[in-house]
Amino acid sequence: MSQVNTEVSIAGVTLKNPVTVASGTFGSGQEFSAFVDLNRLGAVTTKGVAVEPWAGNPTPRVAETPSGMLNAIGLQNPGIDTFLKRDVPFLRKFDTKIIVNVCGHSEDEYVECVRRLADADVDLLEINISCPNVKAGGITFGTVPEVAQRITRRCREAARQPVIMKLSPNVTSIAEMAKAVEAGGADGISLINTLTGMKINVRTRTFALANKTGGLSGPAIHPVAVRMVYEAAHAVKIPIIGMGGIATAEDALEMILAGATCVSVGTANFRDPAASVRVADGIREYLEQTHTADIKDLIGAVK
Amino acid sequence: MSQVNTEVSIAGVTLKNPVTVASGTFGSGQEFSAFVDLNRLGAVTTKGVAVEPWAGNPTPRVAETPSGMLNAIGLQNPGIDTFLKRDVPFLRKFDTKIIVNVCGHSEDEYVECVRRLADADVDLLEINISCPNVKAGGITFGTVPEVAQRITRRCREAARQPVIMKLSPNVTSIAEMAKAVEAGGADGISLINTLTGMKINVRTRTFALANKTGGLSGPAIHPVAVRMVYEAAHAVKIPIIGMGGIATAEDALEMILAGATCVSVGTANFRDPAASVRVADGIREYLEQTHTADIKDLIGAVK
Amino acid sequence: MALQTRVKITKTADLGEGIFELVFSCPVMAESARPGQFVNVYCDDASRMLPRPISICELPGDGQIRLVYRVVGAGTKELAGKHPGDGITVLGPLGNGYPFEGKRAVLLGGGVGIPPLLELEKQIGIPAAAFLGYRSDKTFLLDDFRKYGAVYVSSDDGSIGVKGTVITALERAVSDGFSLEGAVLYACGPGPMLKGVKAFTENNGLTAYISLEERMACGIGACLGCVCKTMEVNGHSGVKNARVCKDGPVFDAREVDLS
Amino acid sequence: MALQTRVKITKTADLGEGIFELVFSCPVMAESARPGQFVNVYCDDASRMLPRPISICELPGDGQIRLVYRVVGAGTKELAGKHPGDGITVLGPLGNGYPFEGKRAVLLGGGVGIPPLLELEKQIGIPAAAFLGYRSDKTFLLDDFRKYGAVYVSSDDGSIGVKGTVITALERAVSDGFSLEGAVLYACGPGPMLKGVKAFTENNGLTAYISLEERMACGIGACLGCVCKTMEVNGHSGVKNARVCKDGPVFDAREVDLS
Ligand SMILES: Cc1cc2nc3c(=O)[nH]c(=O)nc-3n(C[C@H](O)[C@H](O)[C@H](O)COP(=O)(O)OP(=O)(O)OC[C@H]3O[C@@H](n4cnc5c(N)ncnc54)[C@H](O)[C@@H]3O)c2cc1C
Ligand SMILES: Cc1cc2nc3c(=O)[nH]c(=O)nc-3n(C[C@H](O)[C@H](O)[C@H](O)COP(=O)(O)OP(=O)(O)OC[C@H]3O[C@@H](n4cnc5c(N)ncnc54)[C@H](O)[C@@H]3O)c2cc1C
Ligand SMILES: Cc1cc2nc3c(=O)[nH]c(=O)nc-3n(C[C@H](O)[C@H](O)[C@H](O)COP(=O)(O)O)c2cc1C
Ligand SMILES: Cc1cc2nc3c(=O)[nH]c(=O)nc-3n(C[C@H](O)[C@H](O)[C@H](O)COP(=O)(O)O)c2cc1C
Ligand code: FES
Ligand code: FES
Repeated sequence: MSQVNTEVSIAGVTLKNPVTVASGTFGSGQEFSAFVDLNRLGAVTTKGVAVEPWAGNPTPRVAETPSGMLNAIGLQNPGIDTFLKRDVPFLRKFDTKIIVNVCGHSEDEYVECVRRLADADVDLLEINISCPNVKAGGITFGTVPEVAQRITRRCREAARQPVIMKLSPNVTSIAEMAKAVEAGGADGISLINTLTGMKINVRTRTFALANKTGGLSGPAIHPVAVRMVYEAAHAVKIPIIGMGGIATAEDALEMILAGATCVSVGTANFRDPAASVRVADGIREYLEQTHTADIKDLIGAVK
Repeated sequence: MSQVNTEVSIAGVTLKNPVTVASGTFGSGQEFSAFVDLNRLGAVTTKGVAVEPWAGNPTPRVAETPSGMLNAIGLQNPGIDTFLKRDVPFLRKFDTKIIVNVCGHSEDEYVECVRRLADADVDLLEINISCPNVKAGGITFGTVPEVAQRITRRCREAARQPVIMKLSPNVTSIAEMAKAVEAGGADGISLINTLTGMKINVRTRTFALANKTGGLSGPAIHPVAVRMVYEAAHAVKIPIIGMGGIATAEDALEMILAGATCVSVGTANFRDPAASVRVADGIREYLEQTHTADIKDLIGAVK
Repeated sequence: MALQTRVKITKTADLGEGIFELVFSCPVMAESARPGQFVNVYCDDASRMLPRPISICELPGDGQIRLVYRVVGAGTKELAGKHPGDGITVLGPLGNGYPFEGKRAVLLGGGVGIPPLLELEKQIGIPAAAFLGYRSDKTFLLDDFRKYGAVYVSSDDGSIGVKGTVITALERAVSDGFSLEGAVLYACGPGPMLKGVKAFTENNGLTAYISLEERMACGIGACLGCVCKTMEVNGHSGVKNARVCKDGPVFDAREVDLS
Repeated sequence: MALQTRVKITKTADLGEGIFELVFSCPVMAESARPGQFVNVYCDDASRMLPRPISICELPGDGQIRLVYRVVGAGTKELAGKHPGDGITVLGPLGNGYPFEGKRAVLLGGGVGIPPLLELEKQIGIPAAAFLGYRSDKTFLLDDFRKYGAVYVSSDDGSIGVKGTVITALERAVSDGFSLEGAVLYACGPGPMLKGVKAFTENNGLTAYISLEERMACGIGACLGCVCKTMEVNGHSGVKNARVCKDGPVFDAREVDLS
């Protein structure tokens, strides 16, 4: 009964199983390869990369919260040159797809980064529009439908690979954002990025993060993520990569039943470095135990 | 050193300490009075009440999530008549303020309920604008600034007591919502209501709640609540009742340092029926231990 | 009066097939507890906020309270990892319990609906019969019940007793001459079984007290999470809803709408 | 190579004043561990997602690893509730550890920065002096250090040894004739102390290896949560940032920007 099919397809790219990792929680796979056989993941999603190196935010950058954490890494990254030279060749040694997460401070920076990736041997681009738009005074691209649609279109035009737009959950209507990026030509959607949160140390009377606010992730936000995946799946036709608090196969299956084609394991990697493969294994077991021949039969099955 | 001052004032109403309970988690105090000396709370906030009795949603109505829960009670309530006859006289026996949480399916219903409360011996009204607006096809009043401003104005005009507007966190900008209700004449703001979430039972492939979606509450959402209180406090001048995931005095102090004048203990009451008084006691201890003479010195002290 | 308190576990046992027993000591709680009431059990793990309602199975005396439960999820799994001497946080006794009517009592218990009937049978005083329904021949508490009266066993797979539910067994017994005259039914078990009991009593003009289950948040009647539908408007709620935790968990089958 | 595994606790002790020790057995981890490395300790409570990094205090042999830690919050409190025979989940050894330079080693430890210096002193082989700074005369590990070399004690309140920090004690010793010639400093302790060490070595033309602390999420170099500022662009990050968990926690004081 191991003849179950776990393959899914995102914008024409076939993943051997519906499990990848959430950008920023897995580096470029190098460090985690000591704990996880990368060949067993549908894809590896890399930490956000920009045209130039970014130094990120001052520390403390992370803080624990109930069943979750806050981070304000500030998208530290070594820039596209180092990324292309070091990280892509490393990942290509494995039989897994490569999803490159892209960030920028302005629309032009996004487009430039996407263009630099055109000749790279990577499979999918995930455009993180939760970065602060420096030109527009720090608002995030991902909260204004028109802006999101425009940046999607520009990335789409510049890209050789399919473009997945990664949405922020800090919006009144995720369906509206999903429709905006679909209208902009997105080949897929990934959600959710982190919910904006804050923690204060009452003893020292200071913010727990130097940046004051940070992104909330982990199991705490899973119910919000499932709801948003469900709403987005009912608003658009393009495939969805679901994420937010996935720690077990059950969590992943919830997302898939809600409408995600594949899922990303993020913060859970910090508690269990092998969480991603455990999720992949657990999904296969569920298919076997429930006599479900094809994972695709589960996508959006709970209506 | 027990001469610390824990009194705070919300729109001219003085609370002996900055702790109340979150609407809907404490009934009208009756059931909890077996576990909590209501005299030791700054105020009791009642379950949302409407002009007519509401039957609420089908069950299951609640589900557990990591460090939190989902609820879709659907604002079941016995209607204003029973409330005025039974619950107000019960609460008036205690030396605590009464905050009445009001809901409605249309603007007129809100206004009518507020009007019915005009002659009641209650101290503050908390208007829950997270109810679905039946007339506008189910959108919530609390996500559209203009609608929130209008309903605030109408409630304000109809009310004899100060009016606190209770905001939904499911919005792109809480600051904008806060400004809208301030412009509408609100005497205070209370936040946050629950984040919309969803849970799916992967074994039965059904929604955990009959209503499909529900409101996420509990420690899981505390970082989002602190951030929103902070943002609202920096956007408006009216006082803020902070809530969302408060389970300990530390959690409450975080909110106060972020800008809340007082706090509500909600979901934590389900894990520990005495959570509210423990929070009140803990705040007093903190003041004593840190030699803070007046709680008011802490409001918004972390900037 | 109910109270929340940290108590000490005095006994634990694995009854097999995922069923466990746990006895704790709490004289003040035991003193006021009645059959059919339940306790809220709280998880130590802080990620699990809500209480687990578990019926009082037996009051073995000496201030002890005995619970018998099935491991179904993370909370009951945590509980099953406890040992004598460990602490647990509980709140109770909660709910209304079974009313005593001074009539012959016929007990109907299915699965983990069986435990609460034990103390009832002990206390009710009038020779009663217990119909106990299991999944298979992996039974539990059978010897306890046999101490107090006749026991009729059924199982889903027929591997012990009558194949079918407790209703099947009851109907079989009746057709074999078991008399229901002047009897009151006391039932606890899964939803479909309780619907069956309600239909059976309606068809036969009997009274049945059934104990309902619903997802709970507070367990003390404040959150309105756990309601069941009622035939008439309920005094407290003002609508056709009653709180399982406070107005129940035991209801006269005629009063609730199980459709 | 680091691995995450569930291990058995073989010893626990309360060293007083909120300081605890915990020894666990993990031969494969102990085999490759070096002084200055740390382990990630995971909480059993599911509400606490992030690892607690704790330095390896000693490798007592037989595959054992000894940790000494202060209870400061919920995670270390959970840890302090463990007993021999209980399990804990750990990942390690992590980080780079202290480099051995074949020179006289002067150890400087403040508070819970003291523990990691013990195994270092055991292994470094060259007669060394240890300067240990405590809050008060409630000391810990003092006897352990005395086995391996001279010990200079300081305390914040002056209740034992020199009043002040380890730097005060070191300066006092130097002015009393203690020679730093050909010596390398190894330090671990709170931020202000490490700044002091950096300044001291810069002023005196010495080399110091200092172990930094930062909030961590992964502990294995992937999340970029735990960076410190570096004087030069770091090879891995491409910016003036190094990862404390992976590139450290031990750095040559000259390489890091503590301002
Ligand atoms: C009044 C009452 C008495 C009960 N008595 C017993 C008993 O004596 N023995 C026994 O084995 N079981 C009993 N149950 C069921 C028991 O409460 C659940 O099996 C238990 O809560 C499951 O917890 P979990 O963490 O293992 O499961 P999970 O599924 O992980 O629990 C998640 C959440 O759902 C709730 N939940 C799950 N199943 C149920 C259920 N069937 N009813 C109500 N809430 C549920 C939990 O309390 C928790 O909040 C009773 C339920 C009620 C309402
Ligand atoms: C490389 C390294 C080695 C360490 N070695 C030791 C040691 O040998 N003995 C010892 O007593 N302490 C040591 N610490 C500090 C120790 O990690 C913290 O005291 C511990 O994590 C506190 O956990 P908590 O849950 O009790 O506190 P909480 O404040 O409740 O923890 C909340 C979160 O903050 C993190 N955190 C809190 N304090 C610190 C801190 N000082 N450094 C890093 N993260 C922190 C926790 O890991 C957790 O993620 C070390 C820290 C680092 C970075
Ligand atoms: C430490 C950290 C760093 C992250 N960095 C990025 C990033 O570079 N780009 C991005 O799109 N999302 C980033 N995220 C968001 C995650 O990819 C993911 O969307 C979010 O954490 C929710 O999933 P989770 O709850 O499983 O972690 C980061 C999250 C964390 C915790
Ligand atoms: C069971 C339940 C019922 C609630 N009912 C109401 C309500 O009637 N009116 C309202 O304004 N908020 C209601 N809320 C929201 C709470 O008042 C509070 O805003 C929210 O739960 C966040 O606080 P907490 O995390 O401390 O619970 C309810 C919450 C819960 C959990
Ligand atoms: S569980 Fe709250 S009213 Fe019953
Ligand atoms: S803690 Fe993740 S890189 Fe150091």
